[in-house]
Amino acid sequence: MKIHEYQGKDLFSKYGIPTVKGSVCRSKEEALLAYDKLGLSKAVVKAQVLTGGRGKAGGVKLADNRDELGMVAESILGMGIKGYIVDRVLVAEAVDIAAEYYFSFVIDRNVKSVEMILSREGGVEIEDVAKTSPEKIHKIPIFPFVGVPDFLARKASSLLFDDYGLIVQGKEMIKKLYQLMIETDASLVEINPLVVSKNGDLIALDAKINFDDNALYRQPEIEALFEPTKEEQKELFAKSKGFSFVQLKGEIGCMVNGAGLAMATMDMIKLYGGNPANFLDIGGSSNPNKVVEAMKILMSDSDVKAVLINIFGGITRCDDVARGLLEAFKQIKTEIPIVIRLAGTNEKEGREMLHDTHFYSAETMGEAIRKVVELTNPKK
Amino acid sequence: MKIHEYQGKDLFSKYGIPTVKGSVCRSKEEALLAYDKLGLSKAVVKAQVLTGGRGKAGGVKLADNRDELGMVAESILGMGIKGYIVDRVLVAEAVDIAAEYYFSFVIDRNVKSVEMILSREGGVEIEDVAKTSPEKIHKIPIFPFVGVPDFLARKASSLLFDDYGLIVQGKEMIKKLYQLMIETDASLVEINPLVVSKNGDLIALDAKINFDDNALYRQPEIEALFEPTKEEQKELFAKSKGFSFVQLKGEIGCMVNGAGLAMATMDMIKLYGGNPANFLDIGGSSNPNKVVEAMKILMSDSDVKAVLINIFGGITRCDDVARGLLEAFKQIKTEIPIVIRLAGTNEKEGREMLHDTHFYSAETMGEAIRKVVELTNPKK
Amino acid sequence: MSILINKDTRVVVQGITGRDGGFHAAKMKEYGTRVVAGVSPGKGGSFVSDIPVYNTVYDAVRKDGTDTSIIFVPPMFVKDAIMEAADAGIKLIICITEGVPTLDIVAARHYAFAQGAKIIGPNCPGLITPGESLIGIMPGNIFMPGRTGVISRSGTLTYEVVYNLTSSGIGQSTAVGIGGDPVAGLYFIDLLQMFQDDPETDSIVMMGEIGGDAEERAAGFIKERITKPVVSFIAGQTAPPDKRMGHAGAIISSGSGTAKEKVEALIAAGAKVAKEPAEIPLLLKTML
Amino acid sequence: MSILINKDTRVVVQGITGRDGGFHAAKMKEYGTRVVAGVSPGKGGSFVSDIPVYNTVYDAVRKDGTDTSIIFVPPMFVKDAIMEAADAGIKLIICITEGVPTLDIVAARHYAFAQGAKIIGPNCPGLITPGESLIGIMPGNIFMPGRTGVISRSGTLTYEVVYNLTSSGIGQSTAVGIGGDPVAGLYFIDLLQMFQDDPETDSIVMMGEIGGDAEERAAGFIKERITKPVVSFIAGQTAPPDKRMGHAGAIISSGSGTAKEKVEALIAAGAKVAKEPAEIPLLLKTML
Repeated sequence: MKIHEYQGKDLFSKYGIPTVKGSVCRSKEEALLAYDKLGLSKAVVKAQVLTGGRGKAGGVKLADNRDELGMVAESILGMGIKGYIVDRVLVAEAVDIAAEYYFSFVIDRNVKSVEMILSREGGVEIEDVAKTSPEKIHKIPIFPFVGVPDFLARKASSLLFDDYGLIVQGKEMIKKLYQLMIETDASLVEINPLVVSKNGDLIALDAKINFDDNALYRQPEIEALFEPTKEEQKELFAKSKGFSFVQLKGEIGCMVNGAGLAMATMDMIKLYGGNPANFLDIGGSSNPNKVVEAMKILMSDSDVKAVLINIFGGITRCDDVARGLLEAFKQIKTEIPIVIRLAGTNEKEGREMLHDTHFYSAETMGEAIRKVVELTNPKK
Repeated sequence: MKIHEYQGKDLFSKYGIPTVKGSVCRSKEEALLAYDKLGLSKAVVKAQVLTGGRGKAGGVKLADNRDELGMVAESILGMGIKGYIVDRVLVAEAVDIAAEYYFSFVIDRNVKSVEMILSREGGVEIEDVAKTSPEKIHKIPIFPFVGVPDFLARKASSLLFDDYGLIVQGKEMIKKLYQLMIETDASLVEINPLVVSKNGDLIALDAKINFDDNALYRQPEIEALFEPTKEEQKELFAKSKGFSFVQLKGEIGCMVNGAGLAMATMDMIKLYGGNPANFLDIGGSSNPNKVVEAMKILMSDSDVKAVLINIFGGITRCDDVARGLLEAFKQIKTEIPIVIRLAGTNEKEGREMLHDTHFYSAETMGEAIRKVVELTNPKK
Repeated sequence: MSILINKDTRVVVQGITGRDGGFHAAKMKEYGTRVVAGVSPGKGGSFVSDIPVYNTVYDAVRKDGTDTSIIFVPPMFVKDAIMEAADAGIKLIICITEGVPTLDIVAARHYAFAQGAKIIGPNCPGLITPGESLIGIMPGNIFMPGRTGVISRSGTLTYEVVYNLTSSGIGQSTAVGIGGDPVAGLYFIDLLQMFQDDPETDSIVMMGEIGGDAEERAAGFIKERITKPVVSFIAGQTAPPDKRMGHAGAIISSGSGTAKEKVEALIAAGAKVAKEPAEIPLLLKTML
Repeated sequence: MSILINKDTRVVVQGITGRDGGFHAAKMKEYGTRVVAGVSPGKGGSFVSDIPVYNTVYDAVRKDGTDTSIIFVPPMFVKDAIMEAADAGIKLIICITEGVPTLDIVAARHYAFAQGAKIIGPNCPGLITPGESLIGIMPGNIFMPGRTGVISRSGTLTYEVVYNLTSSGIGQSTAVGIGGDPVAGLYFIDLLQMFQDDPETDSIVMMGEIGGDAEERAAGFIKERITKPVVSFIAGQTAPPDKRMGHAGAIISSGSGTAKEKVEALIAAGAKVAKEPAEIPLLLKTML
């Protein structure tokens, strides 16, 4: 789960991590009000969208005075960045920057623990630094039970700063960031750029925090920050029914049991010349009600021209699956052609039960996919 | 540092560890008042002294009613237990005991970590159980960074109880006790007996907590509980001057640099037929002021008939030590004979400086101690 | 004959009184796995499918002598369950549970590792040495004893592939589902090494998916250390970026973790990469 | 010639800008010890007795290549200092500081141990291989190179005994002050084993004191494993119970940890126990 920069900065403030004063605004008027209320002179206006590359897209601009601020806020509000419409901006004090750094805590798959990543090359894409000058990036793995004691925070901070006053500021910040990471079940806490102002203060100029979806059950305050997009609302709805669902742009609706098999099904549709309309993992069991719900989700997408149901019957036998499907489709009225492929335990019995129905039944994935692609693309 | 049972129970309550309701009282009247206020029927009166074996000494008694309580309180208040005068008692609800257990957390020197010690044999001296039935005692070492997770507390609790309800009660108690141990820098947290009441409740019927003296600097609330005895007040006073001091009952005052050498000096005094009046380690340096302060402490004990100063000059050379001693004794007026033994770097020069003074000077520990014993015991 | 487990492996089921735990304990026993004990705090003394249930793993280990455990407890209890198993002396811990907070796994894995225990999962279907021992939730009947090792990040896709293998007459030495979470226990490299060292394994099928760079690392390892033929398949070629494809770990972020990179790395390492699951047995036969 | 340290040992002094740290850094250097660096957060870039000072142990290790450290920082910083040293790759950590909270040492020792580092102390005088390296606060001039290993829980008592040894012509291979705290790093048994294994050590002097049962355990170890002659002395025969005799660890509690028990155990193990320090060289000569 991702949150906006301003929400991240609120969390930073809660943990005593220095940021600049700012306020989130949804209109030009609010932006001007914030400007006055915060007593700003030079200010920065930053689009609040849940994607990277805001700067490059023109979503971050400086304003030298009140008038400029109004214009800048107006120009950013409503713009589109990577498909996201900017509905709010962060108006904040502009900082006189002496130097920029990169800092993050991330859960690393290979080290299998939290890792601290630091670089004196800040304000740029860390992936670029990693490619061009990997020696400028420091990585420090964190022992889960030990955490970040003073010595480790001091060591890390010493890698960024030479001045001892800054080393101490950095040390304190690092300890607090780790506390935030652990206490909120974050999977990423990134500050880019972390800056030193001309006054010698350490400031988190940006705040990017991702949270572990698996841990949201014990993080109600974090979960409350979630603002699903329309797309995500559909995914969430599917999740509430027990499905994993991702909307795509094709015309073949998919219903598969298991995430890996569902991905492989999508891949094969593409390989065979079709386009999947979605990823949908209906999970372990496939009782009639679940099939009904899944079909409703697929049919709510008007682009869907055909549906492929690909079920591997393991513990659940294929004849039971077929029985469930027949049961489910008694409740569903649809003209969309449906291809069903059952494999695994009792597959023959299952396929026989689908014989003489309006379903297209297939034996192999290849056969099923060829069929469903043909159904949506009759020219070929 | 030790605290009273009632103070331990206050800490237990703070951490949510179940004890019985009770009140500390300094007179019969207070005891009766507490009896009424707590609404007790059967009650127990327990002497609050910082030593073990209160039960055997008659310092713990049951009272069936209010009248008996008054009598019992009166009889215990003022009694002497192992040299401690009972100036207060704990008046508490008497519990109907179904079973007694032993539980403690202790810092173990050999395991070099905190260790949990448990036994189904409670209410008796754990040292006796250790001797007669060591198999009845369970010891579980605690990883310092891991602490006591649920599984470990459950495992431990399962060693004491068979009933799952009690296992859960025990698990919770164990986790809280460990938290108390760590947060207060305790070196021992002991409950003996830990009881299960006839109602099936787990109750800490006693509370013995010792604290790490080295950690008191960061435990002001714990330090505030310290009530030094007269003896300890003298030790504390010495400590404030930079000395380690322990009062003994002999007639030879000792002033030694280093704890090990001071103990060895005491031992040799005994070996040679004398009796040390104290243990006094004056620490690393031996500047004149420290010697003056140390002499004041020794001379405040009217039993002291002679003083032995045993200094090993290492980094500090013996001639400097001799100069310091001469300087110090210009400020001290005393008739008490003083034997000085200087050894180590520049010992000859040091001894020469003491030549022709009123001090007895000796070359070896043996010589010095023979001399000081002779001075206090002229008959031999 | 196999890696990690065989017919002598004695298993304790943590969370045996839950719906999934109980169901699969019975299924495993039916398959022939030596399921000797179950654990469920508070249910000690009862039985599930004639398997004795204890309050703690310690009791199970003490009374029934086991060094392998399979975990079905709910996500919030997984960390404690793994640590308990490791502390009790269990050396192989298979965690089926899905939805475990990542930081819990990080801590539990670190603790278990220090105790000398190996973890498989979480969010995995378990593992099987066909004809000997099934410790997981896989349908045992689709497997066949043989000499091909299988490693996979997913569940049903593995079944699909194994089904194809078995239908083509290619049996499996051991098949391991390593799980779909970003942080998990034994992973490609560990298992590739085990299969390489196993005299009864002749070839390896490795099924990866988008997210992370474990497949790329595995490719590097295959190039340097693995002499046995490896056939691979990578799921998620059509997955959009920044979307979690069912598995918590199956997500392309900041442009890394794509299927394309993985496929290229594996091909460069000398592995054959199938375009669709059905191609795996065909490729394998060309290499044997 | 020695155990643990020798003329090639390169030392970093943690807390070198403090009074004691600075004083003893100079003294050690004067003795001939290779004191190559000092650490004092915030003082990096300065010099103490021509020794370069760094902000972190990492800097010291990276720039001056050291694997031994001596700690003089105040008690509240000792835990962090030990952990930093161990994390930076220091393999032998000598902690002089007195008054360290026991739970801090428990944690730091555990961490250091996991990193493969050994600790001596806290609250100890350090150690010396006479004529080669002094890492501690002992007066170097009273020691003499030789073939007797010395282990002791106390400071000045050790000097007294060593002084007697040297005066009697008995030199020392290495002398180690293990410290007077209840929980400490290397202890009797570890060092007895090292001296037993050291071809340049012929005999061992072991000085114990009241508190704990380390001497009793050492006695058991001597009986089973040590073939070299051992002479011992136990301080505190006249110490009253429940009183801390200077050292935090020197306390007889609940009737255990008495000198009598320790002496008896050592005699039973075949060690000779001196009645007074001056007797040690005499007893040693009878055994060589």
